[in-house]
Amino acid sequence: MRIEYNFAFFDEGSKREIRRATLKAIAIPGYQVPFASREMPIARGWGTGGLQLTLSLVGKPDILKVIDQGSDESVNAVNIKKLIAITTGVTVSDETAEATIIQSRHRIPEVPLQEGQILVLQVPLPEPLRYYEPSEYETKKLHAEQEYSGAWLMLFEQIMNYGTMSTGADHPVMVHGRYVMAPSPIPRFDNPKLNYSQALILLGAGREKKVYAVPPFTRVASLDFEDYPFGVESFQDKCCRLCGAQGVFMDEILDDVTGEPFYQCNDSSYCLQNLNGKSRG
Amino acid sequence: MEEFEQPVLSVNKLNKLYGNGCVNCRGSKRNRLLKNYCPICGTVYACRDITFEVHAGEILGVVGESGSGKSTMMECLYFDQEVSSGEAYICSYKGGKTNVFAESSQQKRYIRNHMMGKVYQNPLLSLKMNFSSLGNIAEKLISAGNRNVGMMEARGEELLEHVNIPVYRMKEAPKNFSGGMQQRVQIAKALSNNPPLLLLDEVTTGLDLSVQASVLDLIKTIQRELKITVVIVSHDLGVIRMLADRTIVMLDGKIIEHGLTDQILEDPQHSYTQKLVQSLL
Amino acid sequence: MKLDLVHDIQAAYRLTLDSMSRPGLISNISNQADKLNMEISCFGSTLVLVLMLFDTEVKFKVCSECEAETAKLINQLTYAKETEIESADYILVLKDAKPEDLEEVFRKAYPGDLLDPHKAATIIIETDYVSNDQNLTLTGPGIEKESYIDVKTNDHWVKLRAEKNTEYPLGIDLIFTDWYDNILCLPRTTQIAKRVIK
Amino acid sequence: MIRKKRTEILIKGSPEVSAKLAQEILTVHEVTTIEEPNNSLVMVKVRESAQRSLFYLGEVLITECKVMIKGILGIGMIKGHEPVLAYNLAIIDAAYNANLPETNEWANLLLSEEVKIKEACEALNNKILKTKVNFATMDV
Amino acid sequence: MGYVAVKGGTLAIEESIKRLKYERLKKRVVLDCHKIEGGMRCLIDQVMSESSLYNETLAAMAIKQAEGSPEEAVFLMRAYRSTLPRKHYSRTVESEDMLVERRISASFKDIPGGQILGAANDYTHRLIDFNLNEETDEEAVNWIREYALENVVDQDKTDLTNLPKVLNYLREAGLLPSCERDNREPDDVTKESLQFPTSRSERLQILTRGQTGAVTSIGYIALRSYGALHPTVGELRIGKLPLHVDNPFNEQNEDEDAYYIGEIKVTEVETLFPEDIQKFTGQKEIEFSLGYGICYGQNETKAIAMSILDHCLETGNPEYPTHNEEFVLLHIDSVESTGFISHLKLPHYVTFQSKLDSVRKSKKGQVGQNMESNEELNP
Repeated sequence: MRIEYNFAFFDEGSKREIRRATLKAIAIPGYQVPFASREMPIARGWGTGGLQLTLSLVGKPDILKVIDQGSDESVNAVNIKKLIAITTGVTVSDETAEATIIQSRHRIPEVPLQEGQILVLQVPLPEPLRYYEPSEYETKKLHAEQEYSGAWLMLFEQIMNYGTMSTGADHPVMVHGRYVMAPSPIPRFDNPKLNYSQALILLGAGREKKVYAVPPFTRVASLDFEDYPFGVESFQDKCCRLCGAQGVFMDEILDDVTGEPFYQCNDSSYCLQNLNGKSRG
Repeated sequence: MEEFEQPVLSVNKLNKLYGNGCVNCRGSKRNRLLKNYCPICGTVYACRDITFEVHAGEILGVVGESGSGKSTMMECLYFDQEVSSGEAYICSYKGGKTNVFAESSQQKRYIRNHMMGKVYQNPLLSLKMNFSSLGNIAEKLISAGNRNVGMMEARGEELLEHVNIPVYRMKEAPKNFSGGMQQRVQIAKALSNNPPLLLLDEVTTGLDLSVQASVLDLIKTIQRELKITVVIVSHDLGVIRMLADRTIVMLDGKIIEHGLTDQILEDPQHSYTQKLVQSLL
Repeated sequence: MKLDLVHDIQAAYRLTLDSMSRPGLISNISNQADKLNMEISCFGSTLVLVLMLFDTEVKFKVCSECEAETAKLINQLTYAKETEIESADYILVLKDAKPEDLEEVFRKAYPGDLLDPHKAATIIIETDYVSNDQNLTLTGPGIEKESYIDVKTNDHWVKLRAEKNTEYPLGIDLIFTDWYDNILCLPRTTQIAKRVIK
Repeated sequence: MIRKKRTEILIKGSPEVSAKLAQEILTVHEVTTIEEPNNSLVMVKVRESAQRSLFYLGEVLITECKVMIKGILGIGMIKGHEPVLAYNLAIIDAAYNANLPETNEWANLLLSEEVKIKEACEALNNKILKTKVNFATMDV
Repeated sequence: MGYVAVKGGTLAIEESIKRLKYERLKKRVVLDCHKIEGGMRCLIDQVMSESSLYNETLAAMAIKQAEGSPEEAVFLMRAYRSTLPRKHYSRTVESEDMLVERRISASFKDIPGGQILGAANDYTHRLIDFNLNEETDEEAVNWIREYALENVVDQDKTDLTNLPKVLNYLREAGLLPSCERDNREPDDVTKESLQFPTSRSERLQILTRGQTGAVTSIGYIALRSYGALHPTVGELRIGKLPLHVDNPFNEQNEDEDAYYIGEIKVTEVETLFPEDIQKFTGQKEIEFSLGYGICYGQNETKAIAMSILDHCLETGNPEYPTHNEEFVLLHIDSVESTGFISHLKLPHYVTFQSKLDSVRKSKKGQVGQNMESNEELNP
């Protein structure tokens, strides 16, 4: 037996269900809309939520960019890009500015997003209250009743124990003053980019079967306290060893020879663009 | 009636039943039942037409044997349970003109967080056993909108000190504490945001006599200091005598007697109350 | 040419998505609607939305003079089931519906519950003409400062909507279509104010 | 012959039977294919015996085909990837739906095929029944 | 000349896939899918059951591609399933209609219809059969021929399509509460994501598509310690169930007008749990309650474990994790659990860098001073 695969892998019924869920997600910013979440040809936990959103969105004229941990060439990014390209034939690009759909794991690109672009974030654990309350039914009720003291309590306890909020990536945010949302494990550095974003941001959790959205121009505030304001990772006085950029999120890399740490742009396409700009200029 | 004389809480015909009722017991026939259940269909009438008011700064005692419906009533007032019918008005919520029982769960949560505090017989119901004691106090403050770590920490320390929790144990989780200590943390938590209305449900039951006395003293002192309004439920008339200005006596889900505490103690009308008073002597 | 159920629907969906995420942004889906070669009693754009969103899982209601035949056609095309207003996921209020119908729809449509606000109904309303004329001012998520719209109808939808969407996140979401196959979306988060002419 | 019975015989029996019947129709009538044989899923609904409620056990891959004869539709549906059989079944179904005269002649053929199926089935059952534990002999 | 993006990832992936192919082919022989279908019946059954998709040929191809890893094969099947439309639902399958090939009861020795062993491993000695190393296709053909010719003496007239159920006997004898047919339409977890509390139909569907090992392990936990159950298998049956689909153009859905589409093999188990029942009089009685298990193909441990878990989840005793529906149902799906476990292989550079920053800040103890201000823009 030999059977042909569909455009964008899914049958139309699957796309329709995701599309309905997406439209509702936009109407209720930050609220996790449950959806059926089909099985994908890549593993649960490897970006199936984002992939399902992308496949429900993508059309022939789209230009697609996929990044993982800031890199277009990460094996996982390549893998997802390849699957989408094979089943749709769309153009792929590394350049943030020209992409119409950007699927990303754990980063928002350094180049500011524009109107007309859609950012799709892959989410491993969509429930911001999970640590505080293990039961799905209970957290659903907490969201329903807008009972978020647990979210701040987690941060309060961190301050009590460590003297600072010890969240790494995935620092929870409040969306449109109503829903507390897990922004996916983007570094705190990227949290402010969610606020009043020009582009539509969609978040998909495949294994947990939820999609949610931050529409453009929507208030997104990182949870914090008056006397312990939210702070991003600091790369003060650091600059990229390759392109010299400052004020961007950087990877800390140990020099093979000297053993000294050095810094390099995490967003590889941004770094490349800088380098090329310089070599031309 | 003048605006300032409005009661802090007024409850009108609160009913709570378990079961669907039948021809024998439905509607006002519930009041003709001898006991609080229908012998034909087995429906339990935990609360029957409970009506009362509590005024600012007053302590209202509710006394009755176990199964009389007093705890169910408290659970309904704190929205832990849905009432079957009835109304309640809280003067600080929408000018006391809205039946709070008819509000959405979201609004109820708001009322509870901002306008109420409750101490349960079982500390598990209000304490997060794995978070620190200080964190537990902070949780209540956060739920009422406080976002200042320093202030919450100071307030928590002050309250915990007030209820005799040693400073060096404040960052410990209540799961490591004895029953009496847990109860004191719970009281501190309930009082933390100076709630206009404090509900106390059998708070001293199960504690040593000496601890009981100190807890009652504590409540009395705090109430005088803060002039909060309190509804206290107990099967122990001794507790009621010590604290309550006015008292309601409940039996089989109904209010059988209602008056100033002194009056009830000196001149009980109902035979059940008479027995109760006698046992106190 | 025939409507391509994969690619044309995808294109129309992206335009709808744009309009839903940027309330006040009017998208035109006549490229897709014109490809429908069917005798139908609703706008082409309305039918494109139906084909985009409906399947066996969906329950819908049609308000129209020719409700029965439209509902039957939709059922045959999509396998979606017709139901009462109260339980419909999507409610279609066609051009020939009376203002009372719309009033009833707003009154009875399901606004979701706090646990599942996404189960609220979406109402698709056919109008004469939607435009960005400065009649109503929109604010809320998806709108940078303000956007302006005008919807040519003979009913009080603004008032009806405001009465329905009192307790966010509960509320209904609206999609307007018109003779020119324009679509305009108003999710429940959008605040509408009548523009005062100075 | 009713649909339930004839589809069972055609599927359980030899594929030559359905091929022969379909060929008979194809040589005489014009058959339009409405839907080429294609794969899809059937969700299996079962009744559990503890509370006698219904639930979904899982899906089965099937091949389905639709043809039309004289404006009358026929469907061929069969478990697995069986494009040829699905096509033949669709033609036979359409023939019955359209009451073509050929179908009157088919009853005997199908009934004799049913006998063959029964015989094969009995042989199998006998083998299975040999694995039955015989407690009666132990009592002797 | 500008800088060019590194294409390291793309190249490495291509080579990695080649390497995988090499591993599959390095002994210079290929597995014939027909042979897998012929000789790996149990693995095929397991893969079909866990992927919730019944098709032997597809399962055999998946097993070949997965080099025999069941989790990988299930994964392939599930992903493929996402590309197919579901066009029909079967008419309700009643397990009384099973053509039985194996049937045993641990409750009664002499059940009507008898204990039929069918094909079972239970009484083989688990000694590796070294003859299999030299087995040939020709031998297989000969053996089958001879087996067919074996004399069938003293013919048993038991009707295998109509065996009475042990359960019905217990119901008639009043030892089990009788129950009416419940014809409510089931929920479908593949169409709507699971919400708690779940319906019975959702629980059974998740259990039957659960990973064999996970279902067995959690079933074992419920048996051994957390729940302390002492069940008895009332009846275990393996056999074929006929499938019918309603005529889509006949709204009456008449039985006679349905299409027969073939049969599927399943394992079905009903397990009995003795339980104390408090009567109105206060007196206690012992009554049996039931657990139900069923799965595609022949997979007896899974079906029995499913029946134990069905009973646990129906009881829902908060003391035991095995009775907690979130605990059981959210953790037994093969694709979900293997996916999330394996995602730990993915790079977490950004998250780690972010955590590193927090750790450094907490070490410095310069709270609130060394932080950059909240950079969120105001509208």
